[in-house]
Amino acid sequence: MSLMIILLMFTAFLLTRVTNLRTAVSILLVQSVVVAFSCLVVGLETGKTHYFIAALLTVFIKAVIIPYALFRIVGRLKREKETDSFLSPNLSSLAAVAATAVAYGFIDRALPGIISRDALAAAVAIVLIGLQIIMIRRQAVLQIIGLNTMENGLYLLGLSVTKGLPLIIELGIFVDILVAVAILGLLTYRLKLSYLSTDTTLMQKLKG
Amino acid sequence: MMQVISVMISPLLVLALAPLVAGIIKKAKARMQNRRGPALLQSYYDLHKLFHKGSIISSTTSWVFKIAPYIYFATALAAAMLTFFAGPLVEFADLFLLVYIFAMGRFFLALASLDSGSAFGGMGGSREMYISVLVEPALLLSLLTVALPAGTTSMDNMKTMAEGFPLTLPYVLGAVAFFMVAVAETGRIPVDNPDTHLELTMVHEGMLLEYSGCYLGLIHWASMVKQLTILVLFTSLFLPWMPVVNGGILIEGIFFAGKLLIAAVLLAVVETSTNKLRLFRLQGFLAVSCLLSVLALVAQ
Amino acid sequence: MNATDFYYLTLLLFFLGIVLPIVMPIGDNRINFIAHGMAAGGSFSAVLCAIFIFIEGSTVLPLFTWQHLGLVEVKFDYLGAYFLLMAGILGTVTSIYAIGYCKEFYGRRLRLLALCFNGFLLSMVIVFTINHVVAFLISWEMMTILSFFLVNHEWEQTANRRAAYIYLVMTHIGTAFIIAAFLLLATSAGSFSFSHWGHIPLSEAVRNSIFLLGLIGFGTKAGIIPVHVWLPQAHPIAPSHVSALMSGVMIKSAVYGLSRLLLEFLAPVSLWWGLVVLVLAILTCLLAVLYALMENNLKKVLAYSSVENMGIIFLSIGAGLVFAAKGQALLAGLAWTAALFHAFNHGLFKALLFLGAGAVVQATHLKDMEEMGGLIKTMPYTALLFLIGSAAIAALPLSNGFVSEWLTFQSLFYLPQGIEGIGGKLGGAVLVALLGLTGALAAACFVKVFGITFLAKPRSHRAQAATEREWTMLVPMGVLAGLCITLGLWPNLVLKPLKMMLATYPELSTAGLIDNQWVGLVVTAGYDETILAISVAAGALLLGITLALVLVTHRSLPERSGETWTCGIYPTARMEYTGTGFSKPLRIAFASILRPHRQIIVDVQGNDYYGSKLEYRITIQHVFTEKIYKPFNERIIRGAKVFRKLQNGSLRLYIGYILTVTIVALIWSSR
Amino acid sequence: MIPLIVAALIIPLLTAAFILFARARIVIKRIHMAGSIITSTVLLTLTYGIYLSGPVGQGLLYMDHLSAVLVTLIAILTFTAALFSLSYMDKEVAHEPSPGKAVKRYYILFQIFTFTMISVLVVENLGLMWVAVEATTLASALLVAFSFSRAAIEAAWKYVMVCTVGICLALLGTILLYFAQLSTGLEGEALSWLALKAIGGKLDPSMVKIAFIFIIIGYGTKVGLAPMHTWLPDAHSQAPSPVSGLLSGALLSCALYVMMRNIAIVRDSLAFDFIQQLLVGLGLFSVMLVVPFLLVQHDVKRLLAYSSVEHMGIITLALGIGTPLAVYGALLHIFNHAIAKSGLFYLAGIITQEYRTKQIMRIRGILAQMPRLGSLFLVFVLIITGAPPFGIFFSKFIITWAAFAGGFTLVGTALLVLLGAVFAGMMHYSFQMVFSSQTGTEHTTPMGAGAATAVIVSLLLITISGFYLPDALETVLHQAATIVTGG
Repeated sequence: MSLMIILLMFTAFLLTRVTNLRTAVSILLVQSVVVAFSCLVVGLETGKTHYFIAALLTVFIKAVIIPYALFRIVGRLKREKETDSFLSPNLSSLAAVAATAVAYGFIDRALPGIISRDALAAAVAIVLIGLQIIMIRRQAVLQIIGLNTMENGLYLLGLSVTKGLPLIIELGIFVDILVAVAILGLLTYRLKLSYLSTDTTLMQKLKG
Repeated sequence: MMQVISVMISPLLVLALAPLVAGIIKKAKARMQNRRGPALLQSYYDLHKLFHKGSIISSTTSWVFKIAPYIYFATALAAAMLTFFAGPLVEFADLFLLVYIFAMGRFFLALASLDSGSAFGGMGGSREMYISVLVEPALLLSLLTVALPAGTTSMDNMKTMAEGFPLTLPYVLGAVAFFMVAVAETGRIPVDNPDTHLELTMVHEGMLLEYSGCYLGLIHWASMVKQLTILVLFTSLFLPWMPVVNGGILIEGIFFAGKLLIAAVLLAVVETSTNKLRLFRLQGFLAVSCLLSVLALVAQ
Repeated sequence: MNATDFYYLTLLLFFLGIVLPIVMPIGDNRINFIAHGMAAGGSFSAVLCAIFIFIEGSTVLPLFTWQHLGLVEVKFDYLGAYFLLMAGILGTVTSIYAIGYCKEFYGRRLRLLALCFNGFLLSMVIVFTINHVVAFLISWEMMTILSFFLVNHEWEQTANRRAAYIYLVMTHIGTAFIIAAFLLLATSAGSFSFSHWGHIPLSEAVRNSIFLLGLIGFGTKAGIIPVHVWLPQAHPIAPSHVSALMSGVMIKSAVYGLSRLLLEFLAPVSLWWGLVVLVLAILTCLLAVLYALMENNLKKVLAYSSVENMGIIFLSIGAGLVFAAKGQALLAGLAWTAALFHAFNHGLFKALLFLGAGAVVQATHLKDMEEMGGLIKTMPYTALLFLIGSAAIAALPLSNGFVSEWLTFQSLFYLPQGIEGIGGKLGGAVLVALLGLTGALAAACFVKVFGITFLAKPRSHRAQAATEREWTMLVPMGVLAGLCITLGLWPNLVLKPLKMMLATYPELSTAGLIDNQWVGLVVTAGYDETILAISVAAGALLLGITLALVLVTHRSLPERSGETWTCGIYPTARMEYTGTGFSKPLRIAFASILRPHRQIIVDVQGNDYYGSKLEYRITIQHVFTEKIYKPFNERIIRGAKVFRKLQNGSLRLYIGYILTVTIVALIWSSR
Repeated sequence: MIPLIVAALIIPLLTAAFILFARARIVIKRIHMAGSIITSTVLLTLTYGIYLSGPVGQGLLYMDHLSAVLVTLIAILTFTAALFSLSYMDKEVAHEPSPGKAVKRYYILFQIFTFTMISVLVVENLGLMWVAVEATTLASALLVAFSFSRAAIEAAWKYVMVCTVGICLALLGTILLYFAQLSTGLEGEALSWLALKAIGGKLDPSMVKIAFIFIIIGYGTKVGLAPMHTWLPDAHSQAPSPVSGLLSGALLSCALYVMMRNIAIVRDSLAFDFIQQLLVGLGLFSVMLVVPFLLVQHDVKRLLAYSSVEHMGIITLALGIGTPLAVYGALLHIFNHAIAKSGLFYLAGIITQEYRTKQIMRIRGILAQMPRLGSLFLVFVLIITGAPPFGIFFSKFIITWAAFAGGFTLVGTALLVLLGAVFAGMMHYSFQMVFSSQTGTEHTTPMGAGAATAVIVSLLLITISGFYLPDALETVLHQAATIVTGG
């Protein structure tokens, strides 16, 4: 399980550095697979069937459909690349490290002596990194990936501290994520159509 | 019965005496300026003449122009009756009533001055209202120097209170303050020049420019009555001392007349010894009066 | 019939007045008659209701029980009845006047005007009678909103709209303060019924906050400086019968509210409250009358003068508070009598003046006095009635204005008895002097108003073409003028019920105010009694006039007509003294307050010496508007523009907000 | 009852399906209208049923008085919005390349949106509630982006991003709450509201505290509490006006509902003044923050959107005060605000269609050109700013009263003054638009029958609610307040 957490953290860190959209989607794919594996691990530990179903669903939705959809979108977005981020890759990695430190610090302070401290802290850290990605990156696709990272972090949290949510809820969450990605993808496509770019910082007309 | 008769007589007495006082002031002034001056009774002659002349009424004017002299006359007379301390109505005399009766006369006269449609009249009315605005607080304050210790605004009580008041600094301050107001209220130098005939310097006279004949007579007479009233006020409230001798009403009357004479001459002295102030220096002049009153109140 | 019946009748008629203009498909002419007839009938029935209350005594009339909010009652007590009387009288006359006046509005939203007018009257009647705080607040706010629609009736002009907006917003914010004050009281008393609000044990801090909140709230409605700015803007632009009602009754509702608050709910009062009110009041009097004097817009002068008179009313209220705090029941009674009587009187003569001004404005279609003049010849009745109103507002003896001003003077005069030491003495003296100054300025102001508007030669063609108004407009004015004189000669007509009302409050005593039927008023508050000898003064004046008449007419002297002497030139209207000129000496005298700014534009084309055109403009600075409201407004707008940058369209900023809030909340929670 | 709930969920979906297969626009409109009317009827019946027989629940479905309040609201709002859409959308899509398709898309999304909102209210499980709330975002996002103009895309993008981020935090909070539930070691369905409510007092306070913060911030984003409100003016201003009305009236209320459910749980374990401070603070801050945006504004629909933020702030503040009176006031205010604000958005929709702009500067002389529309708009603005004798005045008054009675004197006074400032801003711009003699547009079209009915219905409801609430609604409101205050 710890291995999975480390892997997840690693992918999250990687995401702070990539500029190529295709690479980013690939990393998300890896991340999702890791999440599915963690699910499987928990399933093997507890021996309950619904983890296997959840792991299967994760693989199906997060590792197949979503990356596929994102790859298709990226395929249509020629010459789109992350440039001039709010923070340079180095700085954003630094920010991710800071977020991890904050997460650990916070968990230790607010919930001292909790059982699965590492998993909890890692989950919070991944959520924070996901938030950071949305804040730092300009590319629409990268923001979608940030959102997914957040969601993965939360999923990990659920797995590690509560041994997973009831299946029906998880199902609902999966559907939501799927639809969210679909809608965001559609919007990205429309963005490209009307702005001729998927740089989200162009969208600053609505203010005041 | 006695009362009714005196009510009837007192206005007549006031009307009869007012031109005399005016004559005395004029004469005293002339004497001080080394002139012979008009006869002591000249004011009576003037009034007689005016009341025998017809008048020209400007076609611009309306009925306001015509009623104003009557109201002015009536207010002056009413003020006199409510102040004349020998009169029987004295217990009804009230400080605020008096001030507002004066205001009433001025109100209508100023309206009349606007009614004629001439610039001189308007100017006179405007200046008269300006002076009245400055005078009113000063007048009230100076009267309050007596009224506040008396604890009432009834003239009668104020007078009683003033009679028992020793001659102290606050008293003198109050007297000076009131005298300054009296100068302004009677329209004398340094506030206004009653003898001027230069349109641009006229204040009270400016308002009367369009009046002639008996209307002018009414107004002149009323002004004299008003002047007398204010002098009486001054003497009763600020020169209240009576001789210890108890000689009945006659001796008192003579003594009172003497004090009145002093006040009238004082007015003449002031008028002779000062220059007319520029119109917009009046604020300062009356502010001094107010200040003296306040000082008097503080010192009491 | 008793008070209750008349009350219901009033409500019914006003209600019909609201509904009929909506539902009846008839012409404007009939709408005008029916709606304003209903208004007049309802108002008259309110007068009867008030009279019956004074005859029958106080009663409580339960209406219905309101979810959460308790029993809603109508309470007929003397305080309410007194104001109801005022509202009824003025409502009746203004409604009749409206029949004539509103012909101008045929085809211009007459229905809306008429129904709002009825609603406005209805809301005022309810304000004065309701005994339940929520119902009170609702009718209070309805009063504001409906009067807003009346003020804003001629919204085609931008300036009107702006003024109406300021009016609505300021009074709305004022209401917020009233709500706060009343809620503090309600939660302390545990009831929404005014009946349970007397003598609640309150801590000093709460009492003081209620007082201050109430003062700000009601002061805004009353137009007390520095929260007066809406009043001189809103009153002039309303249709004149509405201005009359607003100045006459609506702003008095603030006096009503304060009376309830200070006499019933917050008694016993503190000394410093009185001092605060006195200072604000004298400031209000002086500044407002100065502005009134400088103003040339006829209705604006009247509006500023309303502010001034509210100041005079508040002066006596302040004195009343001081006396009540010191336990001087007699003097407190005197001061409150002065305040409430002046409120009544001001209602009468200000309504008269607004109606008169309305007649003039309608006849000439002019607003600026400088273009009027000579109307006394074309509109003789209006002029006479306006003159009576001017005399009353200038507090000339024999008018009702004088009686109440005299009472105010008296209550200020006795101020040393409420405040010991030199402070009280000087304070009293200075306040008397300043009130005297106010009075003199008001007199000057109305000399100017009447003189410039009605006298001399007409200054424009429109003024020349004016015609007298019809009787429906003149009769109401005549009634008001008659009332002004009647109350000036026989004030006890109103003072008697007023004393009845004030006697119900234990902190006040009206025993010191003796009504001597023949002489006038006798005040026995000091060491000795002071008499306002109305009959004597009247007699003396009458005597003087008779004597003068005898002197002038005993022999018939020739009277010729001629032109005014203007140094030999034929006089024209352009030679007349202007309003601006008339007030110039005072403008210079009070330059430090008014800060006049003048601008002279000379066009010297053609001739270098006397040019072809000369324009003279003078503006004065309204110190509170210029120094407080404008900068405040600008700062707010500037601040708002800075704050708007928070929403600058950047998504990452928005996400950052969420992150920040989360972190702040987490840190705060683990403190 | 349970079949009715299921029906309420299925009917909108069925309607959507029918619309999908319909061709002619008139048919689409009829199906849509019929579906909406049936849904509303079913929902109202449900409320009445709850009023008669109390809470019902089975499995994952559960309804009590609190849901009944909101269900009533949804019933009214979907009806008026559906009605209003009929004429509005015809005009809206007139310039689209394929209006038939656009209309079809709109009505399908509308029905799905209705479905998601109803599902928020009828599920028993906090986890599913979360799922449903997220679903509302997604369903409405496409409605916001309906025109796919640049601004609409921008608004939708921000809407989805901000709300999803927020809602993720809510999920974090919910998971923590679940963790707390597990930690008690007591039996009970995972995240079941009833179970959590029953063991409320035994939950670990420190865990619940963190969970609650995340939940408040998360759902607060959806409610539109400042400073998480940033998506709200964008989305409200860009969505088609009936959708704006639904977003503001129904969706925000649904989010509030979820917040209230969570508050009801945590009340037992957390120190009450912590909840009070958090909610009152957020509420007051929201009211405060919108003032500058209302004082300087250029877009009529944004003006209304910021007013929604203000009202959400007031309601949150009332929930924070937490006395039964305050919560009753809050619920009443949710109800009143929804009806009034949706009506106002409908009117704003007509205005923007007539003038073809949302810029306040360009909208002039409404009253002169369209007297009815102008006066209705003015009346609605007066209503929304709390002028008596309409419903909002009363609910605002009750909330202020509760603030004073609950010892929040300063907060109450501050609220009153802030409301005055809000009034100044709203009135300023409304006057500019309504009263003025200049003209903004030459030719005007009469208000559509559907649109007029929708607005009049709103006006009638809000006027009546000022004087009289039906006994059923009154009881339900009271019961709902007891549920929130932990009765």
